[in-house]
Amino acid sequence: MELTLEGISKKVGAQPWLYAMNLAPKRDAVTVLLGATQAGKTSLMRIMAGLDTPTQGSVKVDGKDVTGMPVRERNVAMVYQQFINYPSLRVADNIASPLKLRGEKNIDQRVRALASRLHIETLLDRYPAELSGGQQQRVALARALAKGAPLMLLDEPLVNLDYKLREELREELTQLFAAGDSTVIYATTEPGEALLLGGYTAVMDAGELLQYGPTAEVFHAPQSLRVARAFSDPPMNLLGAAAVTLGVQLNSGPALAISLPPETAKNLTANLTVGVRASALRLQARDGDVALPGVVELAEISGSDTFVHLTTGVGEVVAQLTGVHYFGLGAPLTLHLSPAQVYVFDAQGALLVAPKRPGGP
Amino acid sequence: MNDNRTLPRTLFLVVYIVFALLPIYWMINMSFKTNEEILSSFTFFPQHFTWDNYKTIFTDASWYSGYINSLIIVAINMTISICVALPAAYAFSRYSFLGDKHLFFWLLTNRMTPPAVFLLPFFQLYTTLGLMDTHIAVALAHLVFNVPLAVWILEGFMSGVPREIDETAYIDGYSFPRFFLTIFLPLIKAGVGVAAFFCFMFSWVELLLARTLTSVDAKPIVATMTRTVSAAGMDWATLAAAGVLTIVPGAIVIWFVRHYIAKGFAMGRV
Amino acid sequence: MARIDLDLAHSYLPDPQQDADYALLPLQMSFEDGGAYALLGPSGCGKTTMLNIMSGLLAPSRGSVKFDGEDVTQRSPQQRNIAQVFQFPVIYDTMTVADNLAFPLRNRRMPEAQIRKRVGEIAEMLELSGQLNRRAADLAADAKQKISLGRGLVRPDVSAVLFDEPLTVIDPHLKWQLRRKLKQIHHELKLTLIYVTHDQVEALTFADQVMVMTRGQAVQVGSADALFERPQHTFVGHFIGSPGMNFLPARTVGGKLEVAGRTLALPPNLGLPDGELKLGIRPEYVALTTADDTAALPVTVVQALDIGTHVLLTGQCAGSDLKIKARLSPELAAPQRGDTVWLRVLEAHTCFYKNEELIP
Amino acid sequence: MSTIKPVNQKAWWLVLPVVVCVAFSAVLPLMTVVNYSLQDIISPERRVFVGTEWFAAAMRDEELHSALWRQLTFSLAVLTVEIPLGIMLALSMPAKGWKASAVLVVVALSLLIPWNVVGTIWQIFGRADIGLLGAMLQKMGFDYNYTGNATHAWLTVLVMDVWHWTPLVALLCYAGLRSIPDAYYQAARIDGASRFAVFRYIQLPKMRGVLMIAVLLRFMDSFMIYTEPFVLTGGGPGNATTFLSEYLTQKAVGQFDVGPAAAFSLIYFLIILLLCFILYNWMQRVGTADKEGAGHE
Repeated sequence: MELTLEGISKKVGAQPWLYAMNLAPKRDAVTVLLGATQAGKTSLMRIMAGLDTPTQGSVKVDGKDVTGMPVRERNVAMVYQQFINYPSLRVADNIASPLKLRGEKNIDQRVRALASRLHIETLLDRYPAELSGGQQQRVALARALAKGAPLMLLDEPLVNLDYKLREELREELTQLFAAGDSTVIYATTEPGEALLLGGYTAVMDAGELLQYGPTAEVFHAPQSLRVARAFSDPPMNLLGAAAVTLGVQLNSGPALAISLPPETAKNLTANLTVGVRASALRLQARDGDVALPGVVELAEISGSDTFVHLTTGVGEVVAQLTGVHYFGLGAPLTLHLSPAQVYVFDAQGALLVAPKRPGGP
Repeated sequence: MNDNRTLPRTLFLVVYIVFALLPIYWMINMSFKTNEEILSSFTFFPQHFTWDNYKTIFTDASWYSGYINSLIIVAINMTISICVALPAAYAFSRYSFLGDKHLFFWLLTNRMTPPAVFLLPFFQLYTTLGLMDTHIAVALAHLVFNVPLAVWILEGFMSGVPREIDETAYIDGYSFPRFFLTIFLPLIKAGVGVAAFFCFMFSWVELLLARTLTSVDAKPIVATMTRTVSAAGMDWATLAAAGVLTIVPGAIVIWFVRHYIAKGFAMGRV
Repeated sequence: MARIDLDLAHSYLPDPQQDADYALLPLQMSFEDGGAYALLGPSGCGKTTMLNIMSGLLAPSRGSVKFDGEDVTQRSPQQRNIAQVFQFPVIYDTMTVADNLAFPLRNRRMPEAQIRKRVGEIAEMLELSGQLNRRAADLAADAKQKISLGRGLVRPDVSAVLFDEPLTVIDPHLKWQLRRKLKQIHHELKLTLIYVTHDQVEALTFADQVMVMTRGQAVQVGSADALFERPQHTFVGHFIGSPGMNFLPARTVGGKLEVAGRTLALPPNLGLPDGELKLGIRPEYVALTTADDTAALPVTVVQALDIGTHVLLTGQCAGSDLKIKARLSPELAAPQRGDTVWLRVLEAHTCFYKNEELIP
Repeated sequence: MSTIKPVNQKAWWLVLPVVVCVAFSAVLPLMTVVNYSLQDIISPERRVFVGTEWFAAAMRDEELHSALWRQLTFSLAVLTVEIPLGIMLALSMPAKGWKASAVLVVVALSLLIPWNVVGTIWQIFGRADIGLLGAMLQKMGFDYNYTGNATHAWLTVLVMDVWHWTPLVALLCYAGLRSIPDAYYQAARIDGASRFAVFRYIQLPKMRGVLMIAVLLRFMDSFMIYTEPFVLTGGGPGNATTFLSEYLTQKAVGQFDVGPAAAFSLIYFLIILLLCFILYNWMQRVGTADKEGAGHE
């Protein structure tokens, strides 16, 4: 289904919750709404669902304006971050309820098929309150999928689950989305989740839609500092810098050889911001690398990665190292950085230089 | 582990329970005695145990019709109160609309107004309408305090149900009435129970309006009980039996809502 | 401070019959004096039960708790002299921040001058000095939780400080700073700290020794790299790391390994017994290789996802429905969906499991 | 976020039945009261507009003044006894198990007895000839007689009210106590807090909201007390237990002084309205404070 938002904005009282925006999520694909809490993701999603009406602008489905249409008459499905099921109905009746309302056939069979796809076939006779959080959310997902709606909205559906459960369910979800033919909108606060879901990403911040595009593209080439900040975890290291003949000079730090766009390169007084992703900082030096000596504040270990917080001459930085590494608090450590892997933003926060990536544009 | 500290509390609780039950026990005790025994000897247990007082009540129309009248009044009142309060409570718990806060406050003031204030106008109003001494008159009069109460209690229970459930239902395609009856009502049935219970209770116990608006045909038991002086003096035994019988329905109902009673009181602020 | 020895089991049922009836299966465990420990596991694994048994809020249905060799099983938290910090901030609403911090000390009748000094130190450490005279109820959730932490740490003579998921209410971007504080405090105060969490980062970052639990059972106790490199139990392999370890059912026959219909050459002197087992390899160690590699499997690419820092490849082993994940460097050209690639699964980090336990 | 209620003016349709109902049974009568309070009704055909005269008369009424004083003294006495007693009762009630249910039902029982039966129970219980209480006191040497002695009558009404309504305070406090998360008690045990410290620093602050409600409710309800003293003492002996509602009823129904009674009703109503306003604002404040403070959900 083709969903188009044209000039959507939302005010509550005098306070703007959403600033005017246009968005046409890619048809029959997953679009992730990425942004911190209060970024406006839920407000936007409620407008898409028809639960709220926008203050201005229109919502179109397959070219038809549906802005004022009550939610009952739209064909959408929604999953919330709280585990929302009908507490007085058994799991099977919960999943069946949208089908029953449309008087469809083979309900039993379809409920069973869906339940087994979400691994809850043994729970069909129970009530939602008797299930664990993960199981409850599976029931909610099954009910949403039962409808087979061409537009499926998920508002941080995994946020209230343990991380391992989240991982499992997320993977199942990506498979379900890949198999289906609905337009899926998925809100999350976690950049990592957006990347794992793939598809398309719309980055939101403080009620504004900042950038929309294929997820990997938005990640690798954020148009602005705000997008870069919103779409990085651990946070992108942002270092103050100035343009010099060679490239950029980090404030109270080394210079990096980067070819800046000609207009910037001419203006040698320009205030720039250099963005370095945590994963771009390495322990081993390679040719052409710049060294950043510092002192370890903390090494956070996730198993697969170690996140080192470091105080250096250019400020606090975070590095992401693969595997388990131990560093004592206060231990000296030098990290290395390739100038080819940094982002440069101008004083207004617009992207000037992004790292080249293999296979990328 | 801290037996030495819980002991005084248990003791206090026991003393209070004795204080709470003793007067009630005394009335029950008396209801099984004869008037002669009540007036002549002073005993903790009936010496001449008798059901006569209850028999009197169940056979004498002037007594038992009082109960029937009370039940009719309460039933009408309860039904109307719950039926009008349900949609209103839903509106208050789910939407904001022009003047909602003022309206809620105004409803509340009616709960808090002394029935004595309404005594005179009710008398006039129902006389004019020709409704004096009918069940409906008392039932309607009791709406003054029961409707706000029911709205208040139900609103409290409804606010405990996440609004996302309503939205999910609308998204699934439920119409409002169907959603309300098949999904929402079962979720707040405890609230409906508690609200009905309090409507029952307050209508059942109210004396002033009930006595003023009725004379014979619709006279409820509470009013009947205020006139028990016969030629032979006070008929204490029958009065006690009548009193015991008024407690019974409340005691039965309270058992069913015992899990919610504390919550109901906290929420209903009755 | 004390060394804590546990030798116990716990069930919330009066008459437990089978393993599933136990919240904690019989276990023995020692916590060294001055160590930093974490209990890690999914919700319902028994970690909070264990914490409450240590603190004395709960008595084990069987066995004993010893502090420095002395049996304290029947003693109250006060008598054990233990401090505990809960998941949600517990503060005394009507008191100031300073009074909150001083509360455990006043209850133990410490001289007022000493209390003031101690409260000052702790407030300094937790960066609460500026708010000491404010009413605790007026502060934000993370400041409140810092007060709870402070009340746990304020007593200088505690046997141990127990934390029950203390960072749940803290904003994600503030978490690492509090983790650092806790680590620093451990360094400075040399207290025995025991930390319960379901978050691997929290556990591995905080503790020297992590105890991984599932279904009332402690499956491994070890350092972060031991848990990552040599998981003693398949659950550990699955739970630690994202994504978790790949497990492939395999069979050894006379020094050869059969996996997914292929026979791989095993390195000599591994000493694996013949029979059914599971091969475990972390996605981080799975490498792209060529068809002539005798330690590799052919795999059809189901998905190759650019996750920014890496390419996450999900493949299906040829001729079976086994899935395998690999975390590949972003600098290599990523395979495309539908390609067939060779993935090396036998190398130094490969582990083998029989009945879910590591074959040493 | 969706925590703010959506604006929907159609919701008025849902409230309409209530408005109609209450308007019929409250607004209409109230208008009548206002109407009466401004007129002298000599006969159904002859009415004279008297302005604020009835109000002025009510304000000057000596009997009304003494009824008001009696009322205030009584209400304050009720609070002084019932609030501490209710707190103590709530603290000593068991928290769970069948005992909790049983105690809850026993404690709540007196609230559910028709008010006139409450009067009857105490009428029977207190009489020196046939009542347990009266007879006991007589035996112990007190010349107790609530029908003859004004002080005794007043005290009996007070004890009856305590018996009748302390459970309300207790139940409110009990609900407040049950909403305190276990972690608070555990933390207190770990901090080595004494029983009193737990009460002073955890239970009392957490009960603040419900206690405030209990105080205002008990004050207002005792301000409207009618049925129980009416049955027990009929307002006597003399005027010792004639409280405001009783006085008003005597005037309106007994003497049929419609005008003064109406004026008095309105004054009474305004006093209640003021109290009600304070209560409502209080609860709104406590409600929002509780929500902010909870943070657990």
